[in-house]
Amino acid sequence: MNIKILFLPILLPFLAGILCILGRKQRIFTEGISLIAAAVNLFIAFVLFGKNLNFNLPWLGFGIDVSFRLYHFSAFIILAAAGFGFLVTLYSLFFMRAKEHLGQFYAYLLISLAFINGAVLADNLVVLLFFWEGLLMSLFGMIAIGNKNAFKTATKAFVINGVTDLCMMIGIVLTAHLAGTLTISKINLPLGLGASLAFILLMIGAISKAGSMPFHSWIPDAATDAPLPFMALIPAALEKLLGIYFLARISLDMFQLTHESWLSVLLMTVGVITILLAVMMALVQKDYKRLLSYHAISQVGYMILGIGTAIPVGIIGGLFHMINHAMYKSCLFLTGGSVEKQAGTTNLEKLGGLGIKMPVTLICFVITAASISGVWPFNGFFSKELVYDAALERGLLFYLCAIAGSFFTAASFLKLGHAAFFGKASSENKQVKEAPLGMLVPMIVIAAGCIIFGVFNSLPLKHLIEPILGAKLNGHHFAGMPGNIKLIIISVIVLVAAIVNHIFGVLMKGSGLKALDYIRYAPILSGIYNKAEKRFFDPYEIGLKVVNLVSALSWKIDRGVDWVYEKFSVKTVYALSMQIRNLQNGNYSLYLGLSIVSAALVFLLFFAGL
Amino acid sequence: MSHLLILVPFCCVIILNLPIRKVMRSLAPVAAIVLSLLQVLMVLCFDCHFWQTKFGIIGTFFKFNLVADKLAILMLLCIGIVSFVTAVIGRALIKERKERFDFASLILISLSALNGIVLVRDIFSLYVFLEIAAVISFILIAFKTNILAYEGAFKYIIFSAVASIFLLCGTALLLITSGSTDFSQINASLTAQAFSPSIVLAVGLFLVGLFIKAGVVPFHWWLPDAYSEAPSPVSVYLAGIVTKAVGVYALIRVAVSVFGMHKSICAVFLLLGAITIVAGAIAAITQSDFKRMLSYSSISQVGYIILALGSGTSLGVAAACFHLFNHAIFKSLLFVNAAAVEQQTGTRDMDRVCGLSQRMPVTGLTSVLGSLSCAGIPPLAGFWSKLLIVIALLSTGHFVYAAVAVLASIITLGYFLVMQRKVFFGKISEEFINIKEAGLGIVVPEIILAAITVGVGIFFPVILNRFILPLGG
Amino acid sequence: MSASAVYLFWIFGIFIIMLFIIGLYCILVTFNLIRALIGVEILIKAVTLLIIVAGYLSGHTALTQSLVITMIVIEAVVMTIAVGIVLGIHKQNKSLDVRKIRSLKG
Amino acid sequence: MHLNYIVLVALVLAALWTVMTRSLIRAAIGLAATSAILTIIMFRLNSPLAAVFELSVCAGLISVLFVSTISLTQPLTKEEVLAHMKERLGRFWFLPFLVVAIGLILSFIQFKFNLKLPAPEVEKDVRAVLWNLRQLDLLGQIIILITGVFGVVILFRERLRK
Repeated sequence: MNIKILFLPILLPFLAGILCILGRKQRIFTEGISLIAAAVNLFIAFVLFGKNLNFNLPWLGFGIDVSFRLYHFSAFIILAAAGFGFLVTLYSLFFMRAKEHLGQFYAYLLISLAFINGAVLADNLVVLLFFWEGLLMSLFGMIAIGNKNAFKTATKAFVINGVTDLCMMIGIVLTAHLAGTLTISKINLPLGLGASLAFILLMIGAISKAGSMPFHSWIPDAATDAPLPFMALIPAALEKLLGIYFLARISLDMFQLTHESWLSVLLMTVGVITILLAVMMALVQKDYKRLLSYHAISQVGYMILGIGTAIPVGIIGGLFHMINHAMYKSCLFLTGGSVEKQAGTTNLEKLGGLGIKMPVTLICFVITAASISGVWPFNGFFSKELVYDAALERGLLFYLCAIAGSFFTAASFLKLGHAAFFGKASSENKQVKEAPLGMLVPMIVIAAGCIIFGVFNSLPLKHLIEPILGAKLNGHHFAGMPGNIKLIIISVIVLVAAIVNHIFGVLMKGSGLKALDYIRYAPILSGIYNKAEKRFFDPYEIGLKVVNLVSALSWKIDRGVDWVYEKFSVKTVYALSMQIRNLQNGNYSLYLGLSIVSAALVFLLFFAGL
Repeated sequence: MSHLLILVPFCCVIILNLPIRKVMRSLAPVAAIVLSLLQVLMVLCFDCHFWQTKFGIIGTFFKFNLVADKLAILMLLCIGIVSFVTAVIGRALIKERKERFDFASLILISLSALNGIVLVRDIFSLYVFLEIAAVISFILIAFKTNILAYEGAFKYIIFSAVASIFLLCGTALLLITSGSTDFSQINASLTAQAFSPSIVLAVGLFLVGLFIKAGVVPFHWWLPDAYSEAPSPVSVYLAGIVTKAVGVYALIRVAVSVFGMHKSICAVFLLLGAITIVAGAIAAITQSDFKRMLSYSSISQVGYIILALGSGTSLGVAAACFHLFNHAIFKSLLFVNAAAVEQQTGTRDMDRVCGLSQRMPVTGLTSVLGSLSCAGIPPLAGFWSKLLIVIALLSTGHFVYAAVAVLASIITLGYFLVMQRKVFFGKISEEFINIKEAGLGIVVPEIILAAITVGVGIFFPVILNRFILPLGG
Repeated sequence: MSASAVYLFWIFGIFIIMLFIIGLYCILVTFNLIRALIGVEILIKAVTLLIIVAGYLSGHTALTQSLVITMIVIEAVVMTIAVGIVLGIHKQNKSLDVRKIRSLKG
Repeated sequence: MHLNYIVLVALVLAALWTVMTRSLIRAAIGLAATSAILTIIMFRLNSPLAAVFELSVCAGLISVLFVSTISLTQPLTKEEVLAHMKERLGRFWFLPFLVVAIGLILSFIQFKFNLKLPAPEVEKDVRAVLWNLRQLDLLGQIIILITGVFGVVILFRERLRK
C-alpha cells in the first residue's frame, strides 16, 4: 500500500473543513460535505486498522521530521474517533438544523477530526505539538460559536489549555534534551530527576487534554454555553481518547513508569481526587448537561487511576474504560441533546415525565446510565472492575475512593433519570414528541455498542486493548467475568446502597430531583458547595484574581516606572543636553582648548594602555 | 585601473574651464551627474574586467600606488551615490548659472579628491587628498557668502589646520620610526617592533588628527556649525560623504591597514565611540534647528562606527563599514529632506513648521524611513548594521559598550520622533498652508535613497555574505 | 641610529615643542582673526622643521624635501582660502574681532 | 652644531615676537622673519631645495598675502592700538616665561626614539623622488591649486562685482 495514505485521514477532513468555511452558505452543501467527509474518514480508518506503517520525511532539521507511525494503538484511536465523528455528524444534521454558524461548526468539527488523526499518527514530538495546538484552535472556535457567554467560556478553555500546553512544550524540550531525539517511538527514558520533571510536564498536558482536575473548569461552562454535539464529540469522546492515548504513550513507551515510582502514586492520587471531587459536584447539579459534564470529568479519574497503577490489569482497565466512557458519555450527551431539542430546556426543575413521550431516548439513557454506574452486564461494569482490581492491589485507600465515586455516580444518575424521565410531567412538556430518526440512530448505535462491549467483552479486550500492551501481559487475559468475586459483591452492594439511598432521599424530600439535597445541605459540605458554586475553587478564577492583583500592583509599579521614563529620564536627558549645548558657546578658542585637553587625555590613555 | 577614478573627474574640470565657456557652463552640472553615476555603475560591476586592466600609456606614465580592495570599493560606491544626489539637488536648488557651474566643478574636483582618499596607500598622499577635500569643504561651506556660513567655515578651517598639523607630526614621527610613508611598510615595521613610547606618540598624533576630522566627540566642535550653516546641497555632501571619507574612512583604513588593531587603540576607540554616541544623541534631542539636529545625529552615528571598530575583530570592521555605508545613505536622505523643507518653507526652525507631511507627502514618508533606519528599526538597513555592531561588541565581551549602543539607539529614536512630530505630523499651520511638494530634482533623490535604505534592509541576508562579511578581510 | 643623533633629535624636539606652544597659545588667546591665522602659520613652521629634522636624521632628505614642498603648496592654498573667508567676515562684520563670530551656539 | 642652536633660539624668538607684537603688520613681517630663519636651518640640514621653496612661498607669498589682507581690512588706528595694547599684554605677558620654562623642563627629560636607518639604495635626488615616487602628491598639488583658483573666484566674486 502506498505510504502516502497516512496523509489522507489528516488532509481529507481538514480540506473538507476548509471547504465548509469557504463554501457557499447553503445548508445542504455544508452538511453534505461534512457527512461525506466523516463517512470517508470512517472508511479510511477501517482500511487503516490493523496495519503497521511508518513514514518519515526530514523537514526542519534539528531532528524535527514529519514522521507518522500507524500501529495498533493509533489505528484503534483513529477508528474510534472516526466512528464518533461520523455519528455525531449524523446527529448534528438534525440537531443543528436551525442554529447559526452552521458552516463554522462543521468546519471546526472536521478540522478537529483531522488534527486528532494527525496528533495520534504523529511520531515526532514537535509534529504532535503542532496538531495538539491546532486542536486548541478548533476547540476555541467551536465553543465560541455557542450562545452569548460562549466567547468568555472559550477564552477560559483557551487559557487553561494554553497554559497546560505551555507546560507540555517545556516538557517536550526537556524530553528531547534528555533523550537526544524527538521521535516518540525511539524515546525510552528511565525516570531520573530530569525525566520525572519532563514526565510531569507532559502528563499535565495529557491529563489537561483529557479534562482531569484541576484543569477541568472550562468543561461545565462549555456544557451550558457551547453547542451540544460539541460536548458529545470533543470533551466526551475525542479529547478523552487523545489525552488518555498520550498519557498511555508517555507512561508505557516514552518513560519507564513502574509501580514502584512515586509518579505512579501521583497519577493515582490525581485520578482519585478527580473522581471524588467531580462526582460530588455532579451530585448537586440541576442541569442535565452540566451534570453530565461533571461526570465526564469524574470518569477521567478512573482512567488516570487505571493507567497510574502501572500494572497490566490497571492499564487494560483504564484504556478499556476510555473507550467505554467515550461511548456511554457521548450517548448520554446525545440523549441530553434530544431532550433539549424536544423539550426546549435542560433545566431539571422544568423537566419531568419525558419517559413516556420519548421511549427510545429513555431506553438509550437507561442503558448508558447503567453502564456508567457499572451495572452488569454493560461495558462500564467490566472496565471499572478491572480498575478496582488494580487499585486494590496498589492500596486500599485508592480502592475505597474509587468505589465511593461509583456510589455517587449511581446516585446522581438515579436522580437524573428520575427527575428527567419519570415523575410528573410539567405543564410545558405536554406536547413533547420523540426525537427524529436521524438523532435516534446514533444513540441507538452507541447504546447497542455499550451492550455488545459489555456482554461480549472479550471482543474489544482481545482485539483492541490487549494488543496495545502486547508482551507485557505475559499471556494474561482479562476477558470474561472478573476473577475476584469479592469485588463484584462489594460493587453490587454499593449499587444497591445507591438505590436505597435514592429511595430514602425521595421519601424524605418528595421528589427525584431533590433526592440528594441532604448531601448538598449537609453541615460542612454545604459551605464547600456554596463556595464551589461561586467558582471559588476554579483555578482559572483564582488565576484571574491573582492576575488582577498582580496587574493592580504592576499598575502602581508601572506608574512609578513611567514617571522614571517620562519625567525623570526625559528631564535628565534634557538637562544634560542643555549642558552640552552650553558648552558649545560659539567660542572656538574654548573648543580648541577642550580639544587639546582631550587629546592629552587620549595620549594618557594610550600610554596607560601600553 | 583605478587611476581613472582620480584622473577623469579632474580632467573633466580642466576641459570644462576651456575658453568656450558658454557651452561649458551648461554642461558642468550634467557632467557631474554623469560622472558620479558612471562611478556607481563601475563600482557595481566591481569584479569586471575594467579593474584588472592596465591601460598602456596611462599605466606607464602615471605610477600611482592605488589599491582598490573591498572596503575601498564600498566607499567608492557611497561616494558615487552621494555625489550623484548632491549634483542633482544642487542643480535643482542653485539658480544662478555661474554659481551652478562653480558648484558642479567643485563637486567634480571633490569626486577626484575623495576617490584619492579612498584609494591611496601612502600616509602623506592620504594627507594631501584630505587637505584637498578639506579645502573644497571650506569653499563649499562659504558658498553662499553670508556671515554665519563664514563663521562655520572659519571654525572648520582652524580645526582642520590643527588636525592637519597633528597628522603631519604623526607622519614625520612614523617616517623616523619606520623609514617610510607607505602603508604596508609602516605596518610591517610596526608589527616587527614593540609599541615604544615614540610609536605611541606617532600613532596617537595621527589618530587625534583623524578624530578631529571625523568629528568624534571631544573634537567635534566645528561640525554642527559647519554642517548647519552650509547651503543645503553642501550639507548633504558634507554629512553624507565628505567628513565620512575624510575622517571616518581614513580612521578605519589607518586602523586596519597601517596600525593594526592594537589593544590600546581599540580601547581608545571604544571609549571615544561610546562618548560620541551618547553625547551626540543627547545634544540632538533639544535642538530646534533641523539641520543642526541632524548634525548632532551624524556625530552620534559616527560614534557607532568608531565603537564597532573598537571591537577589533573582522566582524567589527565589517559592521563599521556597513554602518558607514548605511549612514551615508540615510543621513544624506535626511539632509535632502531638510533641504526640501528649507526650500519650500524658507525656515529650518522645527518649532515654526508643522504638519508638512500633508503638503509634502514624499518628503514626509522618506524622512520617516530615514529616521527609522537611523534609529535602527527593523527591517531597514540601519537596524542590521547596528545589530552587527552589537554582535561584534558582545562577541568580544564588551557588554557595557553594547548596552550603551542599544540604549543610545532609544535616544536616537526619541529625537527623531520629536523631529517627526514637530515637522511632519500634526496639523499644518496657517503660515504654510499653501506650500507644495519640492520639485523633481529633490523628490527623485529622496526616493532613490529611501529605496536603497529599504532595499538593503530587506535583502540584507543576500548582502551580508556577499558584500559585508568580506569587508572584515 | 647613534646616541648622538637621538640626542640631537631631542634638542630639535624641544624647540619644535616650544614653537608649538607659541602657535597654539596664539590661536587660543588672540582676539584677532588674522593673528589666529598667523598662529596656524607658526604651527606649520614647527611641523616643517619636524619633517626636515626627521629627514635629516633618518637620511631620507630627498623624500622629506618633496614632502615639504607639497606641504608648503597645500598650506599656501589653505591660507589663501582662509584669508578669503576672513576678508568676507570683515566685510560683513566690519571687524576682525573673534568675539563677534560667536553667534553659532548650542 | 652650535650654530644650529643659535639659529633655533633665534627662530623661537622670532616666533615669540610675531605673536606678541602689537601691530598686525609687524606680526606679518615677524612671520616672514621666522620663515627666513627656518630656511637657514633647512639649508644646514641638507634640504636646500625645500629651503628655497620655503623662502619663496612662505616668506614671500604668504607674507604678501597677509600684508595685503591687513591693508584691505583697514587696521586699527594708533590710538586704538594703544588702547588695546595694555589688555593684550595682560593676556600675553607670561607666554615667554611659559616657553622658556617648558624648554627647560623638556631639556631635563631624555625621550628615547627608536630611529630607523634608511636602506642603502634609498633615492637621494629630490627631483627623482618628486617626479618618480611622489607623482600622486604632484597630482594633488595641481588639484589643490585648481581648487584654490575656484575658491578665490567664489569667495571674491561679490567683491569683484562691486
